[in-house]
Amino acid sequence: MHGHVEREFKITWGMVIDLDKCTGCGACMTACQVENNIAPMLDASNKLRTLSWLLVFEMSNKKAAPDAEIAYLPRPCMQCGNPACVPVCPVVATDKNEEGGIVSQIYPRCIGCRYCMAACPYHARYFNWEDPIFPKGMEKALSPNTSTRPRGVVEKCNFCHTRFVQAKDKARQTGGNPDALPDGAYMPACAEVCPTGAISFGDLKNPEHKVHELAKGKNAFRLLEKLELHPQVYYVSKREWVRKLGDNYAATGKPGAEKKHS
Amino acid sequence: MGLDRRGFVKFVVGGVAGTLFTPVIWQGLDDAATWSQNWGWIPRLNKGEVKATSALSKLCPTGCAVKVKTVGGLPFAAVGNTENPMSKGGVCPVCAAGAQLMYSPARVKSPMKKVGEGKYEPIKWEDAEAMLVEKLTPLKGQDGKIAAISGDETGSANEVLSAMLAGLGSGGGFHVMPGEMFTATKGVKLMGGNGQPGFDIEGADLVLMIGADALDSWGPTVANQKAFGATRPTGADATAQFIYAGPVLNNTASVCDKFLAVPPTATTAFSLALANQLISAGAVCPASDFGDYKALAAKFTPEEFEKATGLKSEVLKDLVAKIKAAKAPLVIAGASFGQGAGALDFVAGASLNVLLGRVGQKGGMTLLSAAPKAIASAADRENAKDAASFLAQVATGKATPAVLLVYEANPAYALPQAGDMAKAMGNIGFKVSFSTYMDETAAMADLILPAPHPYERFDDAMNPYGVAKPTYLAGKPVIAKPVMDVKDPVDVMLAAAGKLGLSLGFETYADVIKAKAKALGADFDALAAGGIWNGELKGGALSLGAGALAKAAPVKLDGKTVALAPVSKLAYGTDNLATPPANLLVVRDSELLGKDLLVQMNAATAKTLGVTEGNKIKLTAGDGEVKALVHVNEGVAAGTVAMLMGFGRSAWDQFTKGKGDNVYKILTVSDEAGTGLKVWAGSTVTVAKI
Amino acid sequence: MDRALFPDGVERCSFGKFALWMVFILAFFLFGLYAMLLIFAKGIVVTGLDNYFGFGLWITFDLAVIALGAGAFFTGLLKYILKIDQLKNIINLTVIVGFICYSGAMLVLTMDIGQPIRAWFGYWHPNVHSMLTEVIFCITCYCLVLVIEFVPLVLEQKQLNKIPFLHHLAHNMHVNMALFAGIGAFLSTFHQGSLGGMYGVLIGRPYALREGFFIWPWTFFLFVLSAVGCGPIFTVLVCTFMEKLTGRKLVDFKTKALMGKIAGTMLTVYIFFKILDTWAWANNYLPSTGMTFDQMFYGIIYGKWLMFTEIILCGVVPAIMLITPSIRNNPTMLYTAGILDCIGISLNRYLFTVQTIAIPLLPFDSWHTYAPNWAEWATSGMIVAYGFLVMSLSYRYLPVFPQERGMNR
Amino acid sequence: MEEKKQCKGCGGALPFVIGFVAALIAGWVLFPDLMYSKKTQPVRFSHKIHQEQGLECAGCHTFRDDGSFAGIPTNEKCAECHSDVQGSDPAEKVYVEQYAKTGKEVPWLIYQYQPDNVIFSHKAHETLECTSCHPDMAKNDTPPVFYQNRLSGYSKQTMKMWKCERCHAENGVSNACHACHK
Repeated sequence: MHGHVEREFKITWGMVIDLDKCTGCGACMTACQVENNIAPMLDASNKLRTLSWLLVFEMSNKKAAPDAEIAYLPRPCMQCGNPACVPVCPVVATDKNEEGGIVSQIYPRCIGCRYCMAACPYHARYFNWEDPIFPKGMEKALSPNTSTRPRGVVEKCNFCHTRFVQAKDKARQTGGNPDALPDGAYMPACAEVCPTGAISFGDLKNPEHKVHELAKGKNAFRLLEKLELHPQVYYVSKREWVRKLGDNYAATGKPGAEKKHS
Repeated sequence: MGLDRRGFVKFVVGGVAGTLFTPVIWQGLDDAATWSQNWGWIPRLNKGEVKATSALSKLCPTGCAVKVKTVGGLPFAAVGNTENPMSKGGVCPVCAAGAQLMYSPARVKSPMKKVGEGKYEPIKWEDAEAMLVEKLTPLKGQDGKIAAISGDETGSANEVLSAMLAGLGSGGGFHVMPGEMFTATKGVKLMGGNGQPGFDIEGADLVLMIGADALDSWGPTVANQKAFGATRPTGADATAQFIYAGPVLNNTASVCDKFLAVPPTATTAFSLALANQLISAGAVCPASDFGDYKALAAKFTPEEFEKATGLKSEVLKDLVAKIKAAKAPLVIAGASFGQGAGALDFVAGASLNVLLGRVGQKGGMTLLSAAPKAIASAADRENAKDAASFLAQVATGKATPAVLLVYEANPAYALPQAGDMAKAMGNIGFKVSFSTYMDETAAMADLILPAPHPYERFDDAMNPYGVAKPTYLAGKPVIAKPVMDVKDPVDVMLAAAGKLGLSLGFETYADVIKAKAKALGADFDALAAGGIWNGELKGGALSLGAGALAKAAPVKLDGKTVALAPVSKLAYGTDNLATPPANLLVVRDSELLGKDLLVQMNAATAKTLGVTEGNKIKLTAGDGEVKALVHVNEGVAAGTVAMLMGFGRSAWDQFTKGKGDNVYKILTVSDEAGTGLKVWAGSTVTVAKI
Repeated sequence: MDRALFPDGVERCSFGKFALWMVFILAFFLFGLYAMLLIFAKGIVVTGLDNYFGFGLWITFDLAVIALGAGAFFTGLLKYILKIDQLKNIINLTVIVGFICYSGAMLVLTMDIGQPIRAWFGYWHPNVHSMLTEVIFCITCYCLVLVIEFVPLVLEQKQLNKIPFLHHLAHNMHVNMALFAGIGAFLSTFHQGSLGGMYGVLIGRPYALREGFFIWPWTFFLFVLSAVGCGPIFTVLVCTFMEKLTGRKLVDFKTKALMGKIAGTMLTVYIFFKILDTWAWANNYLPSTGMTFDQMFYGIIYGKWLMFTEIILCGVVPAIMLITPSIRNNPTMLYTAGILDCIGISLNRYLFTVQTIAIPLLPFDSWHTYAPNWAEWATSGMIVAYGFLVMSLSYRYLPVFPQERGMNR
Repeated sequence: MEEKKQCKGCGGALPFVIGFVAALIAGWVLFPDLMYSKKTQPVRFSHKIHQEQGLECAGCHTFRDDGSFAGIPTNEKCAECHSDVQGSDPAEKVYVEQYAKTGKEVPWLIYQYQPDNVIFSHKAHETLECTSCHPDMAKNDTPPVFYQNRLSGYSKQTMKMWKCERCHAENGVSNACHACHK
């Protein structure tokens, strides 16, 4: 639309989240915080200042009791194929240029202008309002997989990208092919921990990976598809109201009728 | 050399110009920017080899079989153990925060003795242990002078505790915190059977949960979630239906095929109305009391059902049709918050399994017989006495213990009518808390003996409530040395017993657990490496419990009171564990806002009570009251207010202390008709706007 | 006591009165300075910004003052390139206003970024695709140009001008001012446009996204037009405010009316395209994303009234007032139109900044609201106070208004 | 008076030149010294001696099973040989007494220390010579002085990003941010 050429990758890491299996238990959010060294906040109820790379939204069918239904929707970074955040960054602190199509965010480069936050309709990007100070001693439980970020930079989910690097190293060490990892060799923390297995993860382009087919399923959809950002995170639900809520069908009144693209 | 003003200016200008040709400014800028990447006050990552070690993480009530990831020997994350058939690679949200909890600011760092109201002083272990022995010595042989409360349902520590009390002459002094295992086991007795009930979710094709929050906080949560997940492969058809009947559209209900909003006061009525319809639809059962049962159920007509639950009777018909169509239906009965339901609610629900012929079947209800004990003199698990009744006796002076030992329990916080219970505890002269964390009970103890975190200790879990077949897990420490100055409570007690001249045959908890494993025929080393021991799936002859159910008395509500439905979410912590710092983010702002808890009710209830969204209200029951804000939530049953458990902490740490209010304060205890059990699941409260 | 420093042949208030005035302004300045130091020490957690509103008062303030400061480049363009000589009466003032606006905006930007130490990354590691990069380059370069334009005026200070070197320097800079005016016009056009482009390229934000020409969305051009549609009249308003404050005539009304005519013409062009743009956006683009016009607004705080106020009351109305000679030539009406014009453009910047990100695009999300807190107000106030300081000093000691002597004889 | 004269005599340029040269000297000579603190290794480890004993580099600098690089050996590894003093070198005695016996890890200073935000895969670079990035330590008897930047905390020998990028570019390897950052 504006002269952006969407880059193609041989490997496209993607997630398929089955909303009919997500109980909203929160284990994924906890695992994410642990893996990514997010310091606990004194008042985490102030959701406008928290850091939640992975956030579980609660969706409601807006019906009165006893017909009310709810569903939980975990929202990592969508790792958009056509990201809104990447072209706006003035200092190339975020990019989508590595095999696998994960949108990178480099904390030592970021100047904290928050333009990318303004650009992202999914609210997947978070500004680090305060320095990551852990309760005394808890820094001994820091994960080696993600650097701690100083305040004043923007951060976001990166599909636990360090695990990708580690999986490639392991493949090299054990004689596997680092450029064609088998299904499950690389899993983000949230997908790994999920007790109901609601989160599937793999290479969307590799037919040997489960997500390849799952993403094409009839109940699969992506959030705000009409904005054409082409997220690499797919959702699945058999419940029509859940699928409707994923995009802006509400206004046109034509649920699922006109998916212009995809 | 002297310099006039002009010369000086030139010198400075020359200096500035020269500086531009040196690295000073450029490298300075670069270094300053680099410095901002690594501000000195920001913690550095740990380096070293990353390993994963099996552990039994008993931070949640069931205990998760996890792999603890360490870097350079320091634990940093808990991931699932895919080899373990129970957790199958899943981890609950509390155990997922295990490594961080090891360094929780709420941990008790060393033994402490009380030196004044709310004041503590660190002491040495040898002094602490001597103090314990000194307090116990004069009480030896006096019945009823030493009491213990255990909050651990599954550990062999209970055997040591009860055997020690028996050996010191206070055999009746061992009590456990309320949990469903005990009421359910009593329910089984009322149905003429024996053993701890189990539920084979994995094998069922229709699971009806009446109250039991099986996919979030009831039973072996992770195993249940895994079983649930397995029946609905992503992108394919579901192989089992899940239906939740309970007061709140909770996490379990959110993924169920159907949610039936049943007020907590109508659980028995719901079960019996369902029984009535099933019998009308042709269900028969060979149980001897079928006739009585049928007659009893007949009273619960669809009209009665509508009156009791506020639901339309069509939903009942629909449910009957689904159950009839299912090959392996399973009914799980339990209180929505895992306690206080009494035996009759359980019997009413469990009787449906009997009626449908599902006892002892694959995908049905099972019975687990008592496991062999490691210590012969220990009390039988199913005969355990409950702590709520005990403290009620202390309050009235019927029980007069001089020393109370509290093991992994938090009775000062987590018993109904919490205010009264804490007061009753105050009547006991010397209280010892064996606790990992500075909980409410530790904060009123005279002696705090810090217990190790699960990664620092040996522990085991026998038949966590809800498992379908006999199950035993055991674990050993992940790290070489505890990060705080702690000792295993069981080791401390065994040593104290020894000094009091009582030998229980073991020196350490590790030995007890190894003996237990041996008694079961299991290999301890394999268990500690993340394995599991399982027995056979078994049933037993059960009646429909008609005799007991006949005595059930319906709860009466008047216009001013509403039913109270406490909501338990595992991620937000347990009775023994305030919300882990890493889980604070999971708590929604529709549940907790700053320091205010939000009480949930549907719009119709709010209208009846004359309150609207955001109103500050006071909920009172008995002597207790809590304050909260109103949040309208259409997922709450009619005439019911729902309130989260686990908040309103008065001890712990800066992350949890003083946030929200404690629902236990307004849970009121009553005697269950016919069984004499203490119940509080059907508590009612008065709501007033403030 | 400082009479010797006054420009030739003009009267100024007593030093005591002036000192009192400066103290009054300094109080605001110092309060803002305190907030600024606090922000540098603790980070922008002390502001009212949050996860939903990464942009707020500061960005709005920056965009607004940069638009209002557009009088400098546009008047310079008309005076030096298009040779409209009458503008010499007000050109100095436009330069000072421009300088204040741009330097102030840059200071706010250093506060606004989370890592001020890395501010220079914008040059060292630029992303050429980002409109913000263009903004960073152009704003700083143009600010330099403004300094160059401001310097000769400073050098013309009575005492400084006695030094032959400085006198000649000022003279030579004046001679070449057309060059700088040209560079300034080029740079300024681009960054005014880029500021608009910043919003127009937000492919995930339907309120702001616009199609466009080549790499530039329509907002690029709209922002340029709107800036030149308000900058000149803002200078007039500043001038008139100074006249009221000092009780002296500074610029003749004819020049002011000319500035009004210039602004009015540009505003008319702008508002014509703005209405077209809004129409097309609401009827073509929004439906294509499955959204409606109504979904873009919420309650009173983000209500439709804002957009109508911006376009009709503070757009169409002042445009008509300014291009109608009979209205424009009435001082009261001219100033009223000018005020409406400036409010309208500032409101436009606010809406693009805040409304754009307030809209919950995820249908299961809800509207959040933003209110700047004291720290943002104080620092913005500091910039205003800084402007007052610079302007007061310039007025007192520099020959800003060539007509002043004649008009106050 | 004389001085003033002298100053006048030297016209306008001299103070400027003096200032300029002084700044150059300060900037190029004094500044680097000021900017870095000098540190020595806690134990004078001699690669030379170890190599003369016939030890292979990979005997201590090994890859682990998961493909990660162990880097500098842990105390456990060193103590395999040096649980007790074997030779006469005083440095060995220091090691044995202060670290091997106490079980404390030696706080080695890492010349090529990279910050936490960098992830470097030795496995992926296995085919390259160690010495293309690290100094050749094989013949080294006394570890070189460790220069630490006082402001950033980095070692002076820390490889800067542009070097990594250049080599990647020359070899046609991705220069994606995530290739090296975490």
